[in-house]
Amino acid sequence: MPIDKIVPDVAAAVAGVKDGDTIMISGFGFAGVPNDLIHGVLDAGARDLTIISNNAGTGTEGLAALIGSGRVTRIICSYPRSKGSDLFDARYAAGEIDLELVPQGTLSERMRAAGAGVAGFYTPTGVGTDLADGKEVRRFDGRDYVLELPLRADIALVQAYRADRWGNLTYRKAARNFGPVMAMAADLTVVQVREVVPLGEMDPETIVTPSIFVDRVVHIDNDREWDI
Amino acid sequence: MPIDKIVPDVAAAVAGVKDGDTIMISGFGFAGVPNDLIHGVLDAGARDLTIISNNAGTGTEGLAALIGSGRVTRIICSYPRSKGSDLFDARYAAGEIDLELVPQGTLSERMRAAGAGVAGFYTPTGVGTDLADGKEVRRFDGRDYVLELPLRADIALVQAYRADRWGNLTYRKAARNFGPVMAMAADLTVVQVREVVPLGEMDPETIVTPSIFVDRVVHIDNDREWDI
Amino acid sequence: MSGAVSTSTEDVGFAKLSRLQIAWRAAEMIPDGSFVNLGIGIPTLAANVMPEGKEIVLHSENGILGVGPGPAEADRDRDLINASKDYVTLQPGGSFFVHSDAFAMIRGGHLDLALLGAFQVAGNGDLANWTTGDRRFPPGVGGAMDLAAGAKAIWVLTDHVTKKGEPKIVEKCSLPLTAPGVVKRIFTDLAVIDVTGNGLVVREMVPGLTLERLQEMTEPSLALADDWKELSVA
Amino acid sequence: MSGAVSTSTEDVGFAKLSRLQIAWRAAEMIPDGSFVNLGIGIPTLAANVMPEGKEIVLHSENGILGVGPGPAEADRDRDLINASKDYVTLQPGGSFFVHSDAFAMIRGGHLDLALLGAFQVAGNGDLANWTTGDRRFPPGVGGAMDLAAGAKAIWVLTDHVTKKGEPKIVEKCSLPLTAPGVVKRIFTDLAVIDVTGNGLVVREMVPGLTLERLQEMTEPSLALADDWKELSVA
Repeated sequence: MPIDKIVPDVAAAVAGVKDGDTIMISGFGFAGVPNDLIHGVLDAGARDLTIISNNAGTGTEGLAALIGSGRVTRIICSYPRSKGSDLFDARYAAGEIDLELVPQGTLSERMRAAGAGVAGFYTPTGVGTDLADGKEVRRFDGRDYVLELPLRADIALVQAYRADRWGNLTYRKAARNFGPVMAMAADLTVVQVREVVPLGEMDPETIVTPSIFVDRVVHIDNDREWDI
Repeated sequence: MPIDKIVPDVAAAVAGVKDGDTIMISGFGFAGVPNDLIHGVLDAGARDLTIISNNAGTGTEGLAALIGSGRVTRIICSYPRSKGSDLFDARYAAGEIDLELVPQGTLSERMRAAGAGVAGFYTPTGVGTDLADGKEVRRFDGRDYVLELPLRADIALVQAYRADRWGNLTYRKAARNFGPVMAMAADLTVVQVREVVPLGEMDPETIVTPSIFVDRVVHIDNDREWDI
Repeated sequence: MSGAVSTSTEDVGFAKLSRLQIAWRAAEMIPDGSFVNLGIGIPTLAANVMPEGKEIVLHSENGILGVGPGPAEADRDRDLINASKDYVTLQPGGSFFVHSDAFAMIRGGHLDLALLGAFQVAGNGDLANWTTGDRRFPPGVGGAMDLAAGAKAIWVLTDHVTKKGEPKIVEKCSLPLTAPGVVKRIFTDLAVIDVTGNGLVVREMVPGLTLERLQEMTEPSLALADDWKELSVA
Repeated sequence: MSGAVSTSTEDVGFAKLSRLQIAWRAAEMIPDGSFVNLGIGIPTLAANVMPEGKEIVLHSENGILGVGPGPAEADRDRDLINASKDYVTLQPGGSFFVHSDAFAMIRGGHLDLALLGAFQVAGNGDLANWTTGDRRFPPGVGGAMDLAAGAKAIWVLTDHVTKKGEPKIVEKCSLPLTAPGVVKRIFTDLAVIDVTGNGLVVREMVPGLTLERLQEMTEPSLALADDWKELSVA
């Protein structure tokens, strides 16, 4: 039977998301955020979610809407507060959301470790700072490093540019950002793309996320600008 | 001044290689081996070399010739013995070359760690085997992992397909193999390519090794089949 | 699938499978849609006998997904070889990637299955396939330990006994291990055997072979599955 | 480089640099051919005032090498922004890559230089630039700690004193650290100061400023370089 990871709509793409899930959400600033999939999760009604994303949402839609809904109890990110992150800021001030702040390079490397079967790694980032508090510090070749652990998710929501039915992906410009490492690090990787092409049309040299990392693909041709 | 990493010939490409150097050599089997650069090192006369490469050379040219010359005292690789690896086999049988055998995934991950500033990582590969002897084993989430350390080189010799004057690289098919991680892991990364194109002609989405990892590029248009 | 069936000079009443037939038997059992790595030796042959009607994506640890069968001689490309250093082709949908990503796929548990060769397999699933321990020759491990540690399931494809007639399925591996307790199923030239928590269970045997005769060539105790079948080569 | 020079209401006899002028001064000193990351705040402005005649490759931690200046409004692309979330362009020779590779470049010591903002810098090079410690607001670290730990050299671009007139160059940071002992050079609206093994050394001061007056606004002792110069804005 032909492998076909293309699903008909957003509801089918996020089917199975459940209370208590940990969800990775791609994007950096407003580039590469899978807003349609995020609203699919919102519509699916799951609660008590842990979100892993670089930012914590801005404006009134996308990640900000999910956080504003009160369904997110915990967020793991590097830079939650930005211009327009009012919905997150309010939840945070009210003590309604837990924040695990992770240096951005450690955040992406912990995802890669999870995807690559690495159980822990030593990084120089954060040594001697509050963000290394309580973590193992170890000296290699005269320099101190912090032990960091892999970061997994139940579901990764990723925005990419182009896909085929096997789930091969390319991205567009700086919208690539966290997509490829999140796709590796989740039990279920769900991708929204602007174009679906026939199998064999993507140049095998230029595929960024190979098919093996992807579970579902949904085609979103709507090009609206979100309030994020 | 324009950045220009293109050098005129092989001698200029390997200039500075010296006795006692550790040299990474890209390639898997006969695909992606920088034979011209290897012969450049041979011609430069450096001795007491440590080679890091997946294989140990076959036939009479390329890596086999370098090993056969007696200038290599140590090799770090995953699979030294193949059909035609007679020159290595003889040195090994005579006790004239040290062998550090590393599982292939650990070999490439140790290179990536060196390139990515990671001082160590825990892998499940090799646990309970002779290749984990003497290494730290640690349990995470009920499973044992081995601590592996980064692998650096003084020089990486890499074969790629196309480059520009900044040193951006693309590869061709399975000749990509170790090139991109070796390029990250050496103090001096030297690349032989089949094509040099003007800056801006490479599609920024499809560059595999970004310019920052490359130091010198030499154009080799000769297409001869080596005895490897 | 057609192919010559080799006959044993010692045994009468049954015929051993050829190497290609072992590969074919394993390939037939790969679930549709799987992502699979084929190790060096007999497993590599499976690429040429993949079951029709299924879409199975073959992974090669030198940086390929979507490996296709070997090309005609005129279509060989020196930049397109598999982990056994054989010329291959690329299927539509295939991709190339760096070695470290190839092993992220392996170690990270993304491969559904790896088919590996073996020097010895123990009744508890221990695998020895990287060194014969002969110190005259340099050992080579390649990707064997990564595959054994990382793929979701490991199937072994091997002759049932060594050229000297000694069992390769043993109580305890005498050769250095590749990984402990990883093998789930064994395909030999005589049988298909599952490694279970209750020991080895024979699922299939070649026509004419008896459990008693198979047991003589196998160190650990074998049980016969209730629904065992003849290993028939179509 | 032209630009309005802001004048202080408190001080007479010298004029402070604007934020763009601070960025310009630092940019002028970047060695030709360098690979450089520009942090949030004043450093980001440097992309628009890179020195002519030099080829400097700008890195952005969201996965870009070869960042160019901001585009005309009509040419904005929502998929092409820098780490400060400003619209940018891509230079010929630029490339895009995954976040984890962007930080491999940083942590792995491949960047020649990072220009960062600061809340405080100590005389020993300690840097505090990620949290003001105000618990009413969530902290944000972004890539600051990775850059501070990984780039070959760290230059800080900052106002010399806070809005309240308190020194930002201090004996010991009272705010949580980003990294200890990493800052090599400080560009302020008043001076260019090197962090050396023998303490802070003033290389340049704005015209009319004296070491005594600068010292009043700086906690650690300042020495004047033998070859110090006026910080002249061309």
